[in-house]
Amino acid sequence: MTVDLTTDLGHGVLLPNPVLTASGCAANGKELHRLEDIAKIGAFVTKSVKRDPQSGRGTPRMAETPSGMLNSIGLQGPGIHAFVEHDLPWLRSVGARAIVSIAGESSAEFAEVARALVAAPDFDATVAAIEVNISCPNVANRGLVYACDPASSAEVLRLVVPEVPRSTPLFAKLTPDVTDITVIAEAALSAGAQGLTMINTLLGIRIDTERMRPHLFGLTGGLSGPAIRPVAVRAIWQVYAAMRAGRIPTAPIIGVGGVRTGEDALELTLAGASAVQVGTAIFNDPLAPWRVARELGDLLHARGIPRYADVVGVAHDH
Amino acid sequence: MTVDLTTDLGHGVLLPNPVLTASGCAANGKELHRLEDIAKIGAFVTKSVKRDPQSGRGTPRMAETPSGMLNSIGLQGPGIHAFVEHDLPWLRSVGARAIVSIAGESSAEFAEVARALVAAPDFDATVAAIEVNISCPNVANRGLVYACDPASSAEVLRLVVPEVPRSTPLFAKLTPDVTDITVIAEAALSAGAQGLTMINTLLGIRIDTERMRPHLFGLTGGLSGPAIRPVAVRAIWQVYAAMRAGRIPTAPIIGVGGVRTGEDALELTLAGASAVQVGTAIFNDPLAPWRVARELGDLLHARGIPRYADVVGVAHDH
Amino acid sequence: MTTTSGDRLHSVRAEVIAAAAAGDYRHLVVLAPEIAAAARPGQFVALAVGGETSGLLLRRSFSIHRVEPDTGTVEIVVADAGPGTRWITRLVAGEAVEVLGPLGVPFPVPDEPTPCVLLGGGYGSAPMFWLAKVLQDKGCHVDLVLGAATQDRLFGADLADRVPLTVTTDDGSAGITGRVTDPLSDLLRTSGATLAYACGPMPMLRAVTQVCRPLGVTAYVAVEESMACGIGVCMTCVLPVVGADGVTRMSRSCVEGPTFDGARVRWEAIADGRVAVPDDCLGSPASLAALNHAAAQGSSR
Amino acid sequence: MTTTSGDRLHSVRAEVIAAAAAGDYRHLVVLAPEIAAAARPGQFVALAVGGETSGLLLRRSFSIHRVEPDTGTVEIVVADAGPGTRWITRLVAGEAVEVLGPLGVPFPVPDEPTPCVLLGGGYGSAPMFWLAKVLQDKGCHVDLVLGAATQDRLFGADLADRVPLTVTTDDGSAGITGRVTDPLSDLLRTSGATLAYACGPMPMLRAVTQVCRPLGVTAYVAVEESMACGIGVCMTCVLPVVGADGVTRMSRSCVEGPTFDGARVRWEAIADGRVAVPDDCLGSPASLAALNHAAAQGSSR
Ligand SMILES: Cc1cc2nc3c(=O)[nH]c(=O)nc-3n(C[C@H](O)[C@H](O)[C@H](O)COP(=O)(O)OP(=O)(O)OC[C@H]3O[C@@H](n4cnc5c(N)ncnc54)[C@H](O)[C@@H]3O)c2cc1C
Ligand SMILES: Cc1cc2nc3c(=O)[nH]c(=O)nc-3n(C[C@H](O)[C@H](O)[C@H](O)COP(=O)(O)OP(=O)(O)OC[C@H]3O[C@@H](n4cnc5c(N)ncnc54)[C@H](O)[C@@H]3O)c2cc1C
Ligand SMILES: Cc1cc2nc3c(=O)[nH]c(=O)nc-3n(C[C@H](O)[C@H](O)[C@H](O)COP(=O)(O)O)c2cc1C
Ligand SMILES: Cc1cc2nc3c(=O)[nH]c(=O)nc-3n(C[C@H](O)[C@H](O)[C@H](O)COP(=O)(O)O)c2cc1C
Ligand code: FES
Ligand code: FES
Repeated sequence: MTVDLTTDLGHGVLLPNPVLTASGCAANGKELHRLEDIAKIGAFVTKSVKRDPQSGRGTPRMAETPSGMLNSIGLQGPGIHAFVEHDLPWLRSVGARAIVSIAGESSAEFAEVARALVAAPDFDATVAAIEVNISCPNVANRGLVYACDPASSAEVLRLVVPEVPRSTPLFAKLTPDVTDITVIAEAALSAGAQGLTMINTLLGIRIDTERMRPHLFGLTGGLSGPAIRPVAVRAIWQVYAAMRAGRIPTAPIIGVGGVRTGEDALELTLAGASAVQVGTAIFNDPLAPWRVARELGDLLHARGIPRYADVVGVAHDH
Repeated sequence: MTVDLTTDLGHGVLLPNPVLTASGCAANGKELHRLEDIAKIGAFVTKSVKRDPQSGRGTPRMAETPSGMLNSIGLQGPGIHAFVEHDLPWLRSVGARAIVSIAGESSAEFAEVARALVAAPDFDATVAAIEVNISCPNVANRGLVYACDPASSAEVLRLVVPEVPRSTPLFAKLTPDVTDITVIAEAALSAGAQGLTMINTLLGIRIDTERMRPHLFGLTGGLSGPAIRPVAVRAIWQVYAAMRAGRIPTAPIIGVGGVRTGEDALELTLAGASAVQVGTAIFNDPLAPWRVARELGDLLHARGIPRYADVVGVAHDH
Repeated sequence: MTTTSGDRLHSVRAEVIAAAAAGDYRHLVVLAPEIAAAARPGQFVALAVGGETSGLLLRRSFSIHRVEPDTGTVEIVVADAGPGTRWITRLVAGEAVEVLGPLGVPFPVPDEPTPCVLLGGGYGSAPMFWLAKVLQDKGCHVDLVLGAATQDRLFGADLADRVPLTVTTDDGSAGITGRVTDPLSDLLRTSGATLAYACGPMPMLRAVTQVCRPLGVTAYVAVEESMACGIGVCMTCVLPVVGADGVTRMSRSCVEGPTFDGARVRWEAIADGRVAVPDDCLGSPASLAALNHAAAQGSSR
Repeated sequence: MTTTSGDRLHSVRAEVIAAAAAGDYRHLVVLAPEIAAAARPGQFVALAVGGETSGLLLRRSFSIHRVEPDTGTVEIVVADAGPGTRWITRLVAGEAVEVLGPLGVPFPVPDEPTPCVLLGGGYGSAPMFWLAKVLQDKGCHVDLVLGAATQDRLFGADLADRVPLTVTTDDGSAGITGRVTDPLSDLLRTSGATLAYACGPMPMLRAVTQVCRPLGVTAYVAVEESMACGIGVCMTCVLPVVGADGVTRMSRSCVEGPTFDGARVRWEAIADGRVAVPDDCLGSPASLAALNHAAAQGSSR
């Protein structure tokens, strides 16, 4: 028996396997391609890109934490125009399926970035979906993260939706730092998101006890890695349960948070994810995206499960 | 130089050292006393007690997670009357300073538990403070955790305050599972809490990938341990910063979340905690509360800091 | 019969004196004199795993196989069941490991000579040889039954030199083909035993209890519940047990057990890796709902 | 001068062939033939720490001390600086460790014979002997300066048998009392060197650059920024570097470095364990604010 790992992200987006990279943990592909063919990854999710080039924050930008890490990069990147000119053609040249993550400091900037992306010559051939990283600060609203507020979340989606052809689904990426994530999920979906990515990092702080000051240059950082996996599973569970109960619109979920092994990927899948991203684990093992896919296939095989799609959300039935 | 570890929790509550046990991680004292004298702990925080005896949930009640664990005990306990009859006299007999954690399914139950506690013959001699565990479900409000909602949080405090003499400060224990913890902090303090304990566990789920069902009998569990320390530090930082900025009333903070070493305790202190609780680390090392206090003293000594009180919140100055 | 669950516990960094394969298991000898001096059969130790950089926070529990108070050694038998036990099975002599013990209530031992049958399933046989010796020293006649899925999972058949031994395996690779409980009725009858002791998987303990009960035989069983602390502070390791007062409580198997009178365990609540709270358990959700209902009735009158 | 940062990386489980103390450091030899074959001086490897149960997720980076392509070995020198390096210093021969490499851009080596001065501070001297040999093989005259706080923190003074050597220690326990940069001006003058290579703490690299620059000497420095991935995907290891186009960018020291032309590093932004973003850096908050301001002006016109 060979296990059928294909997964359907809706709107005709079929991926050969459900293991993706997580935005910001794999740059834009060239670096990982030095180790293994990124065209073999289910889909390559790029680093969130804004309109203009971004220097990001000062350093330290990271702190290791128990079974995880804090990062405070500040979305360093080339800006959408350089991205479209250099990164997208390269991704196309190696035959990668890309999910492009976009960000902005205003909902208008999100729309502008989406427009520039959709206009790119390589868009149709390379971009399978767009991930709208609304887990970033909204400068107009006191720097509050969009995805902490249903109205701001909806506004971003409302402005981005008209810029993007319907055949390219929009996945809104949510933060777990909210009282009720199903409220944000509903706002994003009702405003036109065709799927959800969960979860972004948790807000954390590390103090340098030697210097008695915050360790990160940017004070707060995002907590990621296996440490947060139970929170990711819970977020996916809650939103999938709300969909099953008809409380919010049904849409595919891409799971992310602490995935390190095929078993972890299966855990998020059983909770309701139709695909799974690997982030921080790449820093421990740069071959993790490929390995996780292999382990996931082996695990399903060992359990006698012929199709990955058969286990999406099934823990809700037991 | 001997380091002065005393800490002031307000209202005349001076503790000889700032390292406490965390509620629910040390039962009610007898068990740890088999290893070391619990009267030497800064203060012993008891397991949250409700009005009636509680069986708690079925098992599995726990799942190990990377650098942490999920628990789903369901507040198993003897009920306040048995507590007052058996546990409190025992705590008194060994000379322990107790902080009694109380819980309820309704705000009226909280008040009832507080009343029964205050009426106990051993109350004055043994109870240094009361921790109001509002991070538990409010049955009247769809099981929503009190501390997820400012109004529910305030209501519990408003009913408990009149039951308790002012010389026994009330610490409201907050959950990090909210969009803005300073809003809940303000609600609790404005309603009469004289201090805050932060943080309770984060909501998490673990799926049993073998049986393809939720691992915990109670489905969700609370995530604790070193994995969550960055979140605890962040919550303490945010609330302490809001106090410094005059945005919310000033009050002592008891820090809890992932403390395993003296350095961890110092980290929470530098962020703004006037005392620190040790929880999950006890399961790894039952002598942790005593060891952490020793390590904290040694660390301050090595840094040439004469008084623990001098470093509370100082990371905000640098 | 006395218990020692209130005695002093010892948390020590113990040197590994010897480590060797024993079938599918690893037999470990560690130096922990305080624990060796105090331990009794049926008690267990909890080991921290993974060393200083470990992401595994919780200790792993193991029945004490035997102790040598003179040399201060404590022995355990470990099956590789996951990341924590795998780390332990890789320990070699000279390394150190954190050991906490002795934990739990030992098997109650009769004051008068009494014929007994001892049953061990898989690594559950580890404590049985030591228990047999303690019972024999009291003048008890002891029969021993060891069972396992396969011969490789049978521990200690060679250690039973002074005890009449019956062996069973599921696949017939050693001894009688069948379950460890299969020879039990016959043995109880032929030896006239009034006491049975069992350690092994939950279904086996339940079966032992079911065989013993109608025959008026008391079955002491050592249960194995998932434990976070091992010392009674976390409440994760509970199962429903009927107290002397007839009331069922969710009892901590780490301090009120792991040895229980099998007749007091509410086996029907335990199934498929889960333990439910019986409705008649003290403080059960069902009983609290009834209480609240009664209170509501009372206040509306 | 060529770089190899686009070449294939190797992620291997490597056997530890030898591990021995070297002063305050641990000298480790691991078997990683693919890495040994490809590596050049100035590159580094990243080791996973803590084994299978590890709660430490990130790899630790180490300059490659030397390689032996024939035997396939890679050598590093490790200081015990925290939990991760402590775990590494406890590895013994026969154990295995995950090694990723070769990482980063090697020291540029001149095509023509050129007199050079090499400076190593603390374990920063590790790559210098190999570099010296590569330079000598090209016909370069090489002077070597090794410095450290104390003699125990001086690595490799005994390895410099074919290179003129100057030693400095802060406390005078070996060689000249003072900083590794103290003898630099004199050496540059006497040797007529136009190239310097340095590896060590940031303040030392800055000082080397400051000595070299007025003398028209190019100083290649190997920086040590905190790194999460080591392969260019996380953006944690950046520092402000002026590009060939005169524009300052926050450059990744793991793939664009760790070796940089010291004159291109914006040292003034680096202080007290922190690196700030210079206002004139591409995409700096200051430049973006100016951009937004200009856009606002434009749209209001
Ligand atoms: C009183 C007692 C005595 C025991 N005696 C022995 C013995 O003599 N020899 C032996 O090999 N094993 C024994 N066990 C079981 C042993 O503790 C588990 O196999 C071990 O904890 C599994 O850890 P792991 O990391 O390898 O597996 P994992 O399954 O990865 O463990 C994950 C978590 O679940 C807990 N857990 C998993 N299985 C069990 C279990 N069966 N019992 C308790 N906790 C579990 C672990 O402690 C850990 O916290 C005993 C357990 C108890 C409670
Ligand atoms: C390119 C490069 C080459 C290096 N070469 C050597 C060498 O040859 N010999 C040697 O002993 N050390 C070298 N280091 C430093 C070594 O990587 C750190 O000492 C080590 O990462 C500290 O890990 P720890 O767990 O012991 O300490 P901790 O301080 O607990 O580490 C915590 C976290 O911070 C990171 N970190 C802390 N200090 C440093 C540092 N100085 N540089 C990078 N990351 C750090 C760690 O990787 C880890 O993620 C080099 C570093 C880099 C970047
Ligand atoms: C260094 C780093 C950079 C990240 N950058 C981004 C980003 O640009 N956009 C984004 O949506 N998420 C970003 N993330 C979040 C991850 O995509 C992911 O949601 C999160 O890390 C949880 O997954 P993990 O535990 O597998 O890392 C970043 C995470 C890390 C660790
Ligand atoms: C097994 C267990 C039981 C707990 N029970 C309670 C409780 O009864 N009341 C309470 O306020 N917090 C309870 N907590 C939360 C802890 O007091 C603490 O807030 C949390 O675990 C974070 O701290 P830690 O990481 O040091 O464990 C419990 C935690 C655990 C692990
Ligand atoms: S294992 Fe913690 S109470 Fe039994
Ligand atoms: S360490 Fe990750 S980009 Fe350099």
